[in-house]
Amino acid sequence: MKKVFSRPKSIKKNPFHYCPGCGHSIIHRVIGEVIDELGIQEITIGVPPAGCAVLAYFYFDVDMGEASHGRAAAVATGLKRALPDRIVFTYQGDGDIAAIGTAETIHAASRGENFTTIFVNNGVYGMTGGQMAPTTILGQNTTTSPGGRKERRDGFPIPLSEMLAVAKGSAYIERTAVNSPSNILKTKRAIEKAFRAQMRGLGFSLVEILSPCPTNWKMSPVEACHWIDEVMVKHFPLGVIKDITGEKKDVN
Amino acid sequence: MKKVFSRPKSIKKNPFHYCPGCGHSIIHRVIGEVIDELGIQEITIGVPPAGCAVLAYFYFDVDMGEASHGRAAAVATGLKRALPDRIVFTYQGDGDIAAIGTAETIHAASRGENFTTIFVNNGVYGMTGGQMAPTTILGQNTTTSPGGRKERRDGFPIPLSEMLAVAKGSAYIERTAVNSPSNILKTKRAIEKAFRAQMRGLGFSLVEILSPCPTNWKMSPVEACHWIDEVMVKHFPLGVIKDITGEKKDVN
Amino acid sequence: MLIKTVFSGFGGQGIILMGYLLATGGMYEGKNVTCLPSYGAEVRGGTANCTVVISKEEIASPVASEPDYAVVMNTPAMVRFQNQVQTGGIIFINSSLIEIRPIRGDLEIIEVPLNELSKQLGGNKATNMIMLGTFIRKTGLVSLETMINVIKDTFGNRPGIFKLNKTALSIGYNYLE
Amino acid sequence: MLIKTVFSGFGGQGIILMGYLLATGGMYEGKNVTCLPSYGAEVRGGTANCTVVISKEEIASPVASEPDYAVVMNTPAMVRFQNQVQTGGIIFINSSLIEIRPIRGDLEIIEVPLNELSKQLGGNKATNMIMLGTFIRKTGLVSLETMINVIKDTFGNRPGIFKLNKTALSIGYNYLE
Amino acid sequence: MTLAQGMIEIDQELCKDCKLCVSVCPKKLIETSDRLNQKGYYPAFYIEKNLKKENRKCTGCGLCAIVCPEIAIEVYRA
Amino acid sequence: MTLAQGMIEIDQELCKDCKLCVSVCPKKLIETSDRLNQKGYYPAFYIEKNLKKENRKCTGCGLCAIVCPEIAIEVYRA
Amino acid sequence: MRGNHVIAEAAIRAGCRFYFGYPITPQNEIPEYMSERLSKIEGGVFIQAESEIASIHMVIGASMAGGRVMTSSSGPGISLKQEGISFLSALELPAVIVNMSRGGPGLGNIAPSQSDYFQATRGGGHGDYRTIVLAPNSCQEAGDLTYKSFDLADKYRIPVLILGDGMLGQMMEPVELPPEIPVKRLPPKEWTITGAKGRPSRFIRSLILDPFEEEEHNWKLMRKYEKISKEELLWETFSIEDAKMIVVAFGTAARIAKGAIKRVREEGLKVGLFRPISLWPFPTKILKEISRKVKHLFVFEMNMGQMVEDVKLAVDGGAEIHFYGRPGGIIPTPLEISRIISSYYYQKKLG
Amino acid sequence: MRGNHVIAEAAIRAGCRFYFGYPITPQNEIPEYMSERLSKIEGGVFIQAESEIASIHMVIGASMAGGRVMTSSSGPGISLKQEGISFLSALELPAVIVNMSRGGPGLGNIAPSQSDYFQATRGGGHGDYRTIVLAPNSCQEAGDLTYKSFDLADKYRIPVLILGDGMLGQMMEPVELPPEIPVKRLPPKEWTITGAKGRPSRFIRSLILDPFEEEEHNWKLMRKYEKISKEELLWETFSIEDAKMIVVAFGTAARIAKGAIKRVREEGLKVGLFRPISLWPFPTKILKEISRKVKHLFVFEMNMGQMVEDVKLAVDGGAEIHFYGRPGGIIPTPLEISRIISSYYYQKKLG
Ligand SMILES: Cc1ncc(C[n+]2csc(CCOP(=O)(O)OP(=O)(O)O)c2C)c(N)n1
Ligand SMILES: Cc1ncc(C[n+]2csc(CCOP(=O)(O)OP(=O)(O)O)c2C)c(N)n1
Ligand code: SF4
Ligand code: SF4
Ligand code: SF4
Ligand code: SF4
Ligand code: SF4
Ligand code: SF4
Ligand SMILES: [Mg+2]
Ligand SMILES: [Mg+2]
Repeated sequence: MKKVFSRPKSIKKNPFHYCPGCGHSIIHRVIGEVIDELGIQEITIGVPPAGCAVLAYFYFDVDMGEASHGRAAAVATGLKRALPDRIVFTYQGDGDIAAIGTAETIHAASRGENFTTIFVNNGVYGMTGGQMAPTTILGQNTTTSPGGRKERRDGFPIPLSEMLAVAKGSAYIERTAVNSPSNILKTKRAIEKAFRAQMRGLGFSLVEILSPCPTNWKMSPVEACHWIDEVMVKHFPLGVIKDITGEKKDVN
Repeated sequence: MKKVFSRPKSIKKNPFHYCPGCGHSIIHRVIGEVIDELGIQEITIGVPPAGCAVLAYFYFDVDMGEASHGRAAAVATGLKRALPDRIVFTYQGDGDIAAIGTAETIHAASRGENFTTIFVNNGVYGMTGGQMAPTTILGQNTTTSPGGRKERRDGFPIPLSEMLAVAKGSAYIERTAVNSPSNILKTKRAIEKAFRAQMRGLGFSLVEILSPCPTNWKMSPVEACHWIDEVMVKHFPLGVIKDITGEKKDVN
Repeated sequence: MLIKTVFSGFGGQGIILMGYLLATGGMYEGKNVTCLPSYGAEVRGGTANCTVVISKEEIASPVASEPDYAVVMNTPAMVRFQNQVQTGGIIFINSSLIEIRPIRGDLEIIEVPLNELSKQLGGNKATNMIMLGTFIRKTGLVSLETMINVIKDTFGNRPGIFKLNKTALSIGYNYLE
Repeated sequence: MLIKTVFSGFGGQGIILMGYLLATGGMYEGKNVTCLPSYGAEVRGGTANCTVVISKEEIASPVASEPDYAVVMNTPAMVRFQNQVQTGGIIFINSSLIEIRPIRGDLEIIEVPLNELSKQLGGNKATNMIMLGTFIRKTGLVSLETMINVIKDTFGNRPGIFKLNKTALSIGYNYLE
Repeated sequence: MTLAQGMIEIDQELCKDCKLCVSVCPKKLIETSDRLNQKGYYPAFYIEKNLKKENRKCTGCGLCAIVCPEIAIEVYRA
Repeated sequence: MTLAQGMIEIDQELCKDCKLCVSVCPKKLIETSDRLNQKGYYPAFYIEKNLKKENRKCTGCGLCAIVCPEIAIEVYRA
Repeated sequence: MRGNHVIAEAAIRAGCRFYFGYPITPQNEIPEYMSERLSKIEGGVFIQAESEIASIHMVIGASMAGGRVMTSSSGPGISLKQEGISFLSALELPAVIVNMSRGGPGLGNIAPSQSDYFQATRGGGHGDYRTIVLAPNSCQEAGDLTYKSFDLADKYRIPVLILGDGMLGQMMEPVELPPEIPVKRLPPKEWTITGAKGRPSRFIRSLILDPFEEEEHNWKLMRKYEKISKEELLWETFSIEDAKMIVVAFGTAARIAKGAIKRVREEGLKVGLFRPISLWPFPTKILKEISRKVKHLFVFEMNMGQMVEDVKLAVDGGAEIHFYGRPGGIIPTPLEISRIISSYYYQKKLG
Repeated sequence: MRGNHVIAEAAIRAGCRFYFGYPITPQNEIPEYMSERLSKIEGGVFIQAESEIASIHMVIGASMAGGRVMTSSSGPGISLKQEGISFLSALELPAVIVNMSRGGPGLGNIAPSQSDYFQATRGGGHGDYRTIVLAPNSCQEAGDLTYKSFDLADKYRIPVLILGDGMLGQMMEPVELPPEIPVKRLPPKEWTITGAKGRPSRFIRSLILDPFEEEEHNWKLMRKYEKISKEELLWETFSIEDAKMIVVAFGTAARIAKGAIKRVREEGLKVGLFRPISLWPFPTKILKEISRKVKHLFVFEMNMGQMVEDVKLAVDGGAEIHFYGRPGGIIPTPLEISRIISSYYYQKKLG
């Protein structure tokens, strides 16, 4: 029999430090698969965040440069402008990208910086222990939204991807999830599209991925996957949010 | 004969320091008129920016607290949360609100903070001498976009108000201009609506005002007013961008 | 008298709670106590530690580089702490889970088969309380009475949990008879 | 020899340029020079100043609290600098615009009716150059020849402007005959 | 129907010669003075008085005041 | 038509007992072991071998591997 | 209670009704506790801001309005607040800022460290300013100093920093908390902006374009700082009467040092402890006096040597100063420190 | 050329191809010049970032990629960069950062000031780190030091700060600029991240969770700092041979002091100047030696007293130190300073 599924070349052998059932490692793998398939391992540079994925450089077998919390888009801008023929991606949690990193992300998109952002939306601050995130949905319990997130006290969750779609420099934006095999495959295709947009020089591309955090949601991994389907997607509907890659000519 | 037009009560007698034909002082006056008409001079608190209007407290005869560059929305959040029955407004330039203050503004809107923002869009950094602003339009010459703003080098201008409309906590957003008597009157009505939304407790309200900067545009004041009509409004169309004040009940 | 105890195991095993309850017990008995849980990124890997110092005098450092007692609830904890315990110290081992044993001859080893003992409670419950029971019996750091008071004050408003924990504590306490 | 000059007037009057040209002239003549324009928020109010120091030796401070010469192009400038000039210093006054005069008796006052003089140029043009011409004639800080060279190097690629400025310079220079 | 009657007053010292009032007055009743003010500007001035006969009378419409950045204009209406 | 034939291998030491593979295998071929691994988890294990007769054969569909967060599963197909 | 919880509860008892913060380990228990408590108090406001920058400017807003207000963070987050702290100082606004510092620079780690001493005591932001800096070394003191810091902040219209470290924040110790102050009974503030009802309007600003005015403002601040330097010094000494060598250490390091001193005292070494509690103002004068008697000072910090500069400045060449530092989040044991102390002690032939 | 233009041009000649900044007075001429120049150079990148924070992190990115990179700002903007500077230090990335400082704290004003000395020399960010700090006092030196700073940054993998002030940036003086270095001829860097082609992948990070590893990293940095402290000291002296009193001043203040010294020398007072050019490393040793001969040091700063601490630390009680400061953006005249000097001089009966 032939091996039809195994560890991607771009993912190192180190065991993941994530909690059982965490979406981060699924997303890592899927990115690794895309890098392998596009044959870009040697020219790819990743920018890991502060967040549960802060150690991502232990897993991705590509060059990586750490960003401080929220500044991945700025670091990636510096990298990509200096090395325009490399493939640069940032990897960011919802707190990282949609709270402290709001300005950097929106402006990178607005400038049409030609890199790809993987935005892992797990609706909480995972690494720091489950505080409210900008994407925590109304009613959701976290350690800093006692009694559930309340509109007037805590504000609304922020639809960052929809805002980024308004920016003129963004080329491709899709929201996916990694809570089921089919959604995982869609995520992979979305990431591939985003990388391809970058390879064609079309500007800013982003994939927002709804990702389970069983630990902070206080659910089993299987429950967490269901909760994404049943609750989370109502607030963050899946699908392509912006795609102008068809209209645009390659830039070289 | 009866005096039908004179200095509003809420505007002090100090002569303005602005350049001839600058939109800032027109906007000051209009805000003063609205404050007078709503009878809220004694309960209004303004938050002036860094920018040409940094000395706004010399002109407005209401309590005012300085914000550092870009942070007016955060300062206003602190003020308004501490004094929920006062009327709080921020006064911000395009650089202030749409560059360094992007995150603070978007999150204040997203939280539905109940204050009003006056966003003076003159397409340049006035105070610092005419550098490119986030709202500088493509092709426009500034001291840091030599040869005119270029999409790939300098990025696109940012449609901040449209992004803020995506935020769930914003109640009223309108774009106006102060380049003609009728536009000035519309601006006044928009500001009044925004203040009224705040008085009803409906959440974040903002008026973006296209405002001439003859000095840095290197035009005469009259030319600058025409340029707004002929060029600028094509990139920043005037009108109500979001208005849910009709649907919402007062909050008290 | 200054006694340092380290509790260590998986995140889900109620490690921090054991430390907290022991420290509170020491306090109830009028001693100086400090309790230092591990925190932050360390938790992500699934490990949790908690160090408790109980003393008649002011406590210099809540950290225990050479603990008197170690309570190890899983194998990684065992690996990590077996070499740190002071000569003459005691290691409490969750023997249902941990197969290896320390090779040092200068330590006392108390094996507690938590999974088996917890069968009386309907299986795999309150194993931390069982261990705590054994621990206070062996060390005498805090009296059983005090510990029951602590548990009462902590879980008083949830009678079911209080009862379960109290029973578990006794099971552990009596295990060493 | 260390000579400090302050130029002051409205933003649009070419104040900074006057300073820049004088400093460059000093440099051409092998002296140490510094030139410090006013900047930033100060500009907003419409005032511009520029301080030039020319010296045979190293220059300690490019600031002139007590200038030897002041060139004042409008009334506010007059008000501001009339009391700062050193005893025995010279104030050059744009007499077309400024009605008041310094009350101090220890200063020399040179009135230059710039608007009238500029009529020869077709009105209200290059008044700063006229003033600069008068200034170098009176002070001898820099020779006419040098200044013409400076103007040539600065405006050489725009012959019309060069010519205008050169003419203006001579008008001013000859005004003091 | 008679048009409303009005007049304006311009504070010569506040004016900065931006000419916006000049450009909006439907009756062309404002011009630029040739005497500098203290700030160094040639201020706008109201010329109605001389023009009564040409029927270029101020209506007190206020447009000039509305655009004036310096709040230098006060408007009166009958 | 015969279905594709497959098999999987689970690395017991990488597994963290999240049970996602268990929940997605259409053939119910994965269960949780009752022996702890070194990390302290009860790892998933592949039970096909015993179930050939029940026609619960692995198709090599890979769903289990796709959802596995630890890349603990390798899939083989004929 | 954990140190972080103690600080949060003490703040509330001191009348703090406004908290703005952003998560960062090892101080998350402060915002978590505040969110719970403030949501139950009439007029209490807790906002988890979008960033540290936003939170410090929300602090500015609420302080302008007259509230007792707090924020907390650690290392990188405190760096981001530096501009805001400079503004708080310039605007003369009271506020309490907690830094549960961690290993640095950069992302570093979350272990306890004292490497933010310079940043705290020299004003990491721009311009000439100082903030009061208090460094507790136990949960009890964390509570007491937090409580006190709100009064100090209001009294001098100055930001007060509580400089702790990860260990202090996480540690649980028994604590007796001060009584709750009814917010209504706090002294009124005459300078707040609350709307100009019944008085002329006023403004709060830090832009002072004229250098002479700005200089005057700077000297005014300076006079305030000098007053504080005289009146608000806090320190602790421990067995210094007969000491031939004195250990100078603050916060957690001082605790460890005390343990070490007890050990070496048992061996007969005459060693004492000087613990600055107010790091700014630094207890310069008293330390100078001490150094005139005891000629050997041993400075121990959990960093590469920062407070040692203040010790040198205080002593002004009048005593020999030894330094021992462990940066990076290492927590040395009392045993280790006692060994270093004795080795110096014997080397210098003090016993 | 204006000081700001000189700095910008010197940077380009030193091979700087990446500039990221944000406008703030009084340094706007740097980004303006860079935008013009870099847009005409193949591979040149100028971005006016959305904020100072974004710009310092763009610097980090381009530095990781191996480029020579610069940013510039003033006061409040430099405060905002503190987190990034701490990261640059931890990540050991070369970069050049210009601070044309202004009056503070808060918004302050745009007049020249030296009140960011502490922030610059003590690392205003979190954690134990230092950056090289160079303080030019003329346009010529601004150019020379900027040029040099790129080499220093690369040599030590460290951020280098150019600390100027508004006056230096605005002032025009004749300047001779160094020759342009062809970027291709710069030495290659072995640690950059450029894609793993032909080598194992690598990463650059500052998170070091294990305190022992982090401590090792800290000591590694410390060894580097010690090396720099020995090898990269810069200072200037002026008529100190026969001096009975020495003025210590840096940057613009030193220029003014020199003028003052020339005046008092004319009156026969024996006064000299010591001007630290590298503020960190501070020329401690040489100043100490000088202070063993000259017993009166007069420190003059355009702030409320910051460098004076380094002078005291250097002198270690070995000489009398007087301080005179003018904060807030005031530029004292040589005359004023000469009067203060003589009054001290006579008071101390030196002549
Ligand atoms: C300046 C700064 N502020 C705060 C932190 C602490 N911090 C680290 S990760 C993180 C957020 C984690 O949440 P998210 O980005 O959603 O990632 P997740 O862990 O959920 O994947 C925070 C607040 C930091 N490292 N730096
Ligand atoms: C932190 C910080 N960065 C930069 C500045 C300098 N600065 C003052 S105002 C301003 C922008 C002015 O532009 P805008 O907001 O559009 O206002 P305008 O002057 O055009 O009305 C800048 C960059 C500052 N004061 N603080
Ligand atoms: S806390 Fe949540 S996001 Fe972080 S590793 Fe655990 S499951 Fe994943
Ligand atoms: S620079 Fe522009 S915005 Fe600023 S005062 Fe002048 S005209 Fe107004
Ligand atoms: S009020 Fe109307 S008519 Fe009268 S001067 Fe003004 S614009 Fe002209
Ligand atoms: S609009 Fe006002 S400022 Fe402008 S010219 Fe008319 S009166 Fe003067
Ligand atoms: S490959 Fe498919 S059938 Fe086989 S074990 Fe996995 S999920 Fe089940
Ligand atoms: S999905 Fe992977 S980690 Fe989860 S239980 Fe199955 S094999 Fe184990
Ligand atoms: Mg998250
Ligand atoms: Mg603007």
